[in-house]
Amino acid sequence: MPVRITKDDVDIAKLIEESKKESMGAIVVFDGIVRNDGIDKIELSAYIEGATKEIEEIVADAEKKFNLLSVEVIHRIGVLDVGDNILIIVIGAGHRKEAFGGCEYILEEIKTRAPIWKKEHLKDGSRWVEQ
Amino acid sequence: MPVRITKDDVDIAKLIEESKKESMGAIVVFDGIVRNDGIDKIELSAYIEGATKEIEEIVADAEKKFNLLSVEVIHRIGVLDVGDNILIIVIGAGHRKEAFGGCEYILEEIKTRAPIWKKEHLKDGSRWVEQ
Amino acid sequence: MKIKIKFFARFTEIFGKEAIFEYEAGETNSLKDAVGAFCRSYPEKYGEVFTRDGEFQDYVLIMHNLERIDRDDAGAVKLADGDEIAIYPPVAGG
Amino acid sequence: MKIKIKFFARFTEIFGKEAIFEYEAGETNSLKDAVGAFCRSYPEKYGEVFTRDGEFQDYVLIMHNLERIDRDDAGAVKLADGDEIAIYPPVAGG
Repeated sequence: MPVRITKDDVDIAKLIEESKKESMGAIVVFDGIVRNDGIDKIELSAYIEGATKEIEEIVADAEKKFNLLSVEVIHRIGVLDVGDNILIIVIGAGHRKEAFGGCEYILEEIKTRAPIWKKEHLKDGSRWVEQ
Repeated sequence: MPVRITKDDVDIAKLIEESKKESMGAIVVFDGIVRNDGIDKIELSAYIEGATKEIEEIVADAEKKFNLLSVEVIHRIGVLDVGDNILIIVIGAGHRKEAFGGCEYILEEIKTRAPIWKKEHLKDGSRWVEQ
Repeated sequence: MKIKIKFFARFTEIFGKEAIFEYEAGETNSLKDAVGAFCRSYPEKYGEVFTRDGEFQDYVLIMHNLERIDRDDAGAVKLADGDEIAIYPPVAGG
Repeated sequence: MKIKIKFFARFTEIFGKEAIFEYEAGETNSLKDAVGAFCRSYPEKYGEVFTRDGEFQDYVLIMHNLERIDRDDAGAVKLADGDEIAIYPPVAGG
């Protein structure tokens, strides 16, 4: 399944190995992680059906635009600690430019379009992140 | 050790986990793999000391230029099969733009500067790759 | 007419996670009309989603049956029984 | 004077992997002179690395004690006993 919104973490090495095809020369992985900006934990919530559909549309666009051979997107939800994976994108393509281009495109589109939100839990309360 | 030229494969998931720092928000991985362009096997050779030094200089430049928090570069040598990893770059940074920028910079510089060569083994002979 | 309205992120804290909204469909029966009628039952919070003139606030995002709807088109989107509408603030995933 | 000259990739197939080259240092004793003198002992293959005018071919890459040397500077680089020189064709890593 190329798009998953899930509480569970994933095995990136396994995603890479399973992505491989004979015509592939480049794999690019983006792993967005919880950065310590003075936060205690971060809580991610999503409109799961809506976000899945938006991301599937983004992926379909990217596959055509960048001639991608494989795409996996895993967006996590739930309460996460500093250092935990939030978003993992694994792109396989014939050549490096396509793989980088596709990965950055999917990432930027997810950030602006997918109905997913972050709430930062601080020592003294919490706040919604609005980008 | 941030730069390694080696016959051995590496555990990408372990490299990612070991790279993580509290101030890190993005990790980008490039994994260059042997593509089946009608080849049987590919043989990589290197001027190991020369290539290590060149790549270390490239990494030092990139760390400054893109404000990188961690860099691992593993370039494999020896005889490799289709689908095998050739070059693995793992970059950690505060933000995604820095991580992508640093990863692409290091990759392009390695391709033009590091004394490493490929020889393609075909069904009926072999040929040096000259880019 | 029965529709489902889902709210997300900070809107959940105001309007709840989701509501089944049952109403008498008027002549226009647009998405904007229906969500407006629902939000008017929270008079103190109506302004979070709508302007005084009854337009969606310019930071509000809308999905109708999993399709993104432009705010400016919300008055033209006709609803059918059982439709699902999602109303949410700017996203922050990734 | 004793220097080590290393060859890589297809140059290895011509000149071997590495050679200890012992010679009488002349007045200039430049990197270009030394590598030129060594390669001249392979008259049929000299042209792989040098032009007829004794300049490095424009695809040849050079390292001197692990430092990259510009072809055009190779006549100005002085050698010392024990120096290591690497001569190689265009790279193709990554």
